[in-house]
Amino acid sequence: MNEVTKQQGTEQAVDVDSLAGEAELELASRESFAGAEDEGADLTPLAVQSMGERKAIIEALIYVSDEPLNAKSIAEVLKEDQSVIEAGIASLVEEFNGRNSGLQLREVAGGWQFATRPEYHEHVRAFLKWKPSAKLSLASLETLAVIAYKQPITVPEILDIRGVQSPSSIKTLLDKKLIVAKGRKEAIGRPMMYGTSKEFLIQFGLKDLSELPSIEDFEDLASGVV
Amino acid sequence: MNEVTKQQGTEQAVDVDSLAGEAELELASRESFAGAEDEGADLTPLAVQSMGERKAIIEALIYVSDEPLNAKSIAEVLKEDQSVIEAGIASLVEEFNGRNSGLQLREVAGGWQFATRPEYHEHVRAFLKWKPSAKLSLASLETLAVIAYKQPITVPEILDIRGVQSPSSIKTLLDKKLIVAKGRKEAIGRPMMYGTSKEFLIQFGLKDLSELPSIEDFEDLASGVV
Amino acid sequence: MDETPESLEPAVAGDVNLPTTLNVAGSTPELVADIHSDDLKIVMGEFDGPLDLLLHLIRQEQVNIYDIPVARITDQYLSYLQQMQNLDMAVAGDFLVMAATLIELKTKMLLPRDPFAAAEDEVDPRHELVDQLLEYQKYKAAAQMLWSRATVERAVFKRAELETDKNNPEVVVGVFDLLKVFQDILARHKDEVLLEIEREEISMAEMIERLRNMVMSSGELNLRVFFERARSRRELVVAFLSVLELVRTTEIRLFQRETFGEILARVAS
Repeated sequence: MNEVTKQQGTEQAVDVDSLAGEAELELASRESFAGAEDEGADLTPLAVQSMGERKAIIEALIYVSDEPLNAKSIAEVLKEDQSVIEAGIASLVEEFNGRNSGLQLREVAGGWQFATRPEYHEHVRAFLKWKPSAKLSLASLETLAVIAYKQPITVPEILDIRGVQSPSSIKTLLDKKLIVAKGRKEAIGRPMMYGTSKEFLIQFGLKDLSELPSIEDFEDLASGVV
Repeated sequence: MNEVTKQQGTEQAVDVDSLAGEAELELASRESFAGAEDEGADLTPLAVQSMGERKAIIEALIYVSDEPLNAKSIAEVLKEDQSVIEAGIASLVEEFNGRNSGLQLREVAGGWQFATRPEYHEHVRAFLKWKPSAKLSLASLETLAVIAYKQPITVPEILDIRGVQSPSSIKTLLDKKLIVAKGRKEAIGRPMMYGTSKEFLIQFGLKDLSELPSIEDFEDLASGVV
Repeated sequence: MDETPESLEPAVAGDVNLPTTLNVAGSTPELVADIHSDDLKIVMGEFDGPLDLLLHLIRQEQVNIYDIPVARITDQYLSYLQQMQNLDMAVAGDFLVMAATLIELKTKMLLPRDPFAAAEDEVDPRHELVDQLLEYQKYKAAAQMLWSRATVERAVFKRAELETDKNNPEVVVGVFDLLKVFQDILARHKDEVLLEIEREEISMAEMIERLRNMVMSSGELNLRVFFERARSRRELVVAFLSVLELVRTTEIRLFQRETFGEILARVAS
């Protein structure tokens, strides 16, 4: 595997100089192009040299587009005839069909987009279902934060602090084994108390709870005095 | 697309056995897998029949994954040997390189992902009217470099190397999720230690930290210039 | 804050011609108009710290990093700080610490060498600083490498968001996110302004004023008493520099009543 990837590395090393001209210190965030605004200047791309290149560019554009992309739009960007682009797309479609790819290029709502082939939907479905997620929704994260800093704590107490009911979050966190029941509180109704688990420590890379950042740690960073 | 999204409730009664129905769902949109929450479904995928099919499935899974996907995860989902999956990935990489595609399959942050080839960045940028949004100052980059090479490292230790307090850089890097807290150092004041994140690898296109050039390599360079 | 806040940076960064190859030396200071006043200010944000400034001076003077002419570089460095005085002193905190180090180094270099010590036993007083500079240089170069990488990475685009991603409105979190979220909740819940304890930073100008007043009011000031009022290392450095400043402008003069006795300051007549 390493052999294969190495050649990628060198391939990518080519272009720094040409890129640097436009660049400030800017890091591409993965989603940052989604809502991008026009910069206006020097966005005129190089002229397309060959049919092979044209196909490659069409492929790239369809891939990054968040909506099905029609030949007309591509033709506008590349400043080429729509018929030329259409020929390129047709050739690409054929290519993807011919190679028995897991992806297909298909026409939807008047535009072209990549999609997985229906033959493999069960595997894709199984994957999406299986996909381990260390991620949390904001609601669960909030609940977890309250529990982490205020443990042991009961559900009504969490409600007090968050101002929102958290039953489904509690369930999610229990399912993910990030929190555990810590006995019952000696109060009316003897409500269950919750605290963070060992799994919580592992997932957040903490040796113990004393390693949680404190308000002071944060304020020092925020105020610039460390 | 909205039709499909609507289905993404907690539970839905899709008849899994009705392949026709499924296929329709697939065709409705490439995003249709999001709706796959049906609890009753038999999620054991069909056994993979051939190397060609395996490659196609790998391709599909890498495409739908929102993060770089590693061979181990694919192997787990397909219940196959990791080495077999790795061979499939290597073959796919070769295929994409061989056909002069606009896309490449590349390894980043320990996983595989499709991305456009850098050669076509001007066209892609022109199409997306893309303007990078996230910026890092030179000070933050310097702080990031120190953290990348010296992790886990505390704020005072960064001060020692940079000769300047870096709290606002640390905060910026935390906000951008390029660094994460890595526990506390067993020293006076138990200062927080920091290290780079997976997001760091992704944004800088690194397979893993070992891909960073050795810091000693910069020694000659550095002393050569001054 | 001892560092230019990120939000102020674009004004600076926009004008920097970032090197495309690994270029280790520091950047050039720049005069910019402050929109809030008529003054022209030197943007120190371009120097990522005192080491960066030192490297810049060393390169500018074209001297050997292993054999820094300390007196010359120190003078340059101090004149730089002079120009910075109109700036917020808090920005210059770490720069002042370096100033003190340089002055100390300059003094040591002036001391006669021990004639009995073997040449190889003598440690060059600059040794530590040179090591620090060389170490720093490596990371400065590494930062440029990261910048190049990020630039290349900008040429590579990932697919747009799929519905499958959007339907997972989830966040990857670290412990600081946990803390931040917790703080947000507390703020939301209590809607209570946290009492902020301001950490007072005394500026160079204020320190000079303090020194002037103390000398004037008593006619004669024991410097030890003056230095003991400093509540932090930084304040001590500022105090030290303010003494140097008033001596330089011949506003005060220093004297001792006896050898190794207390150092006293008096208004220069």
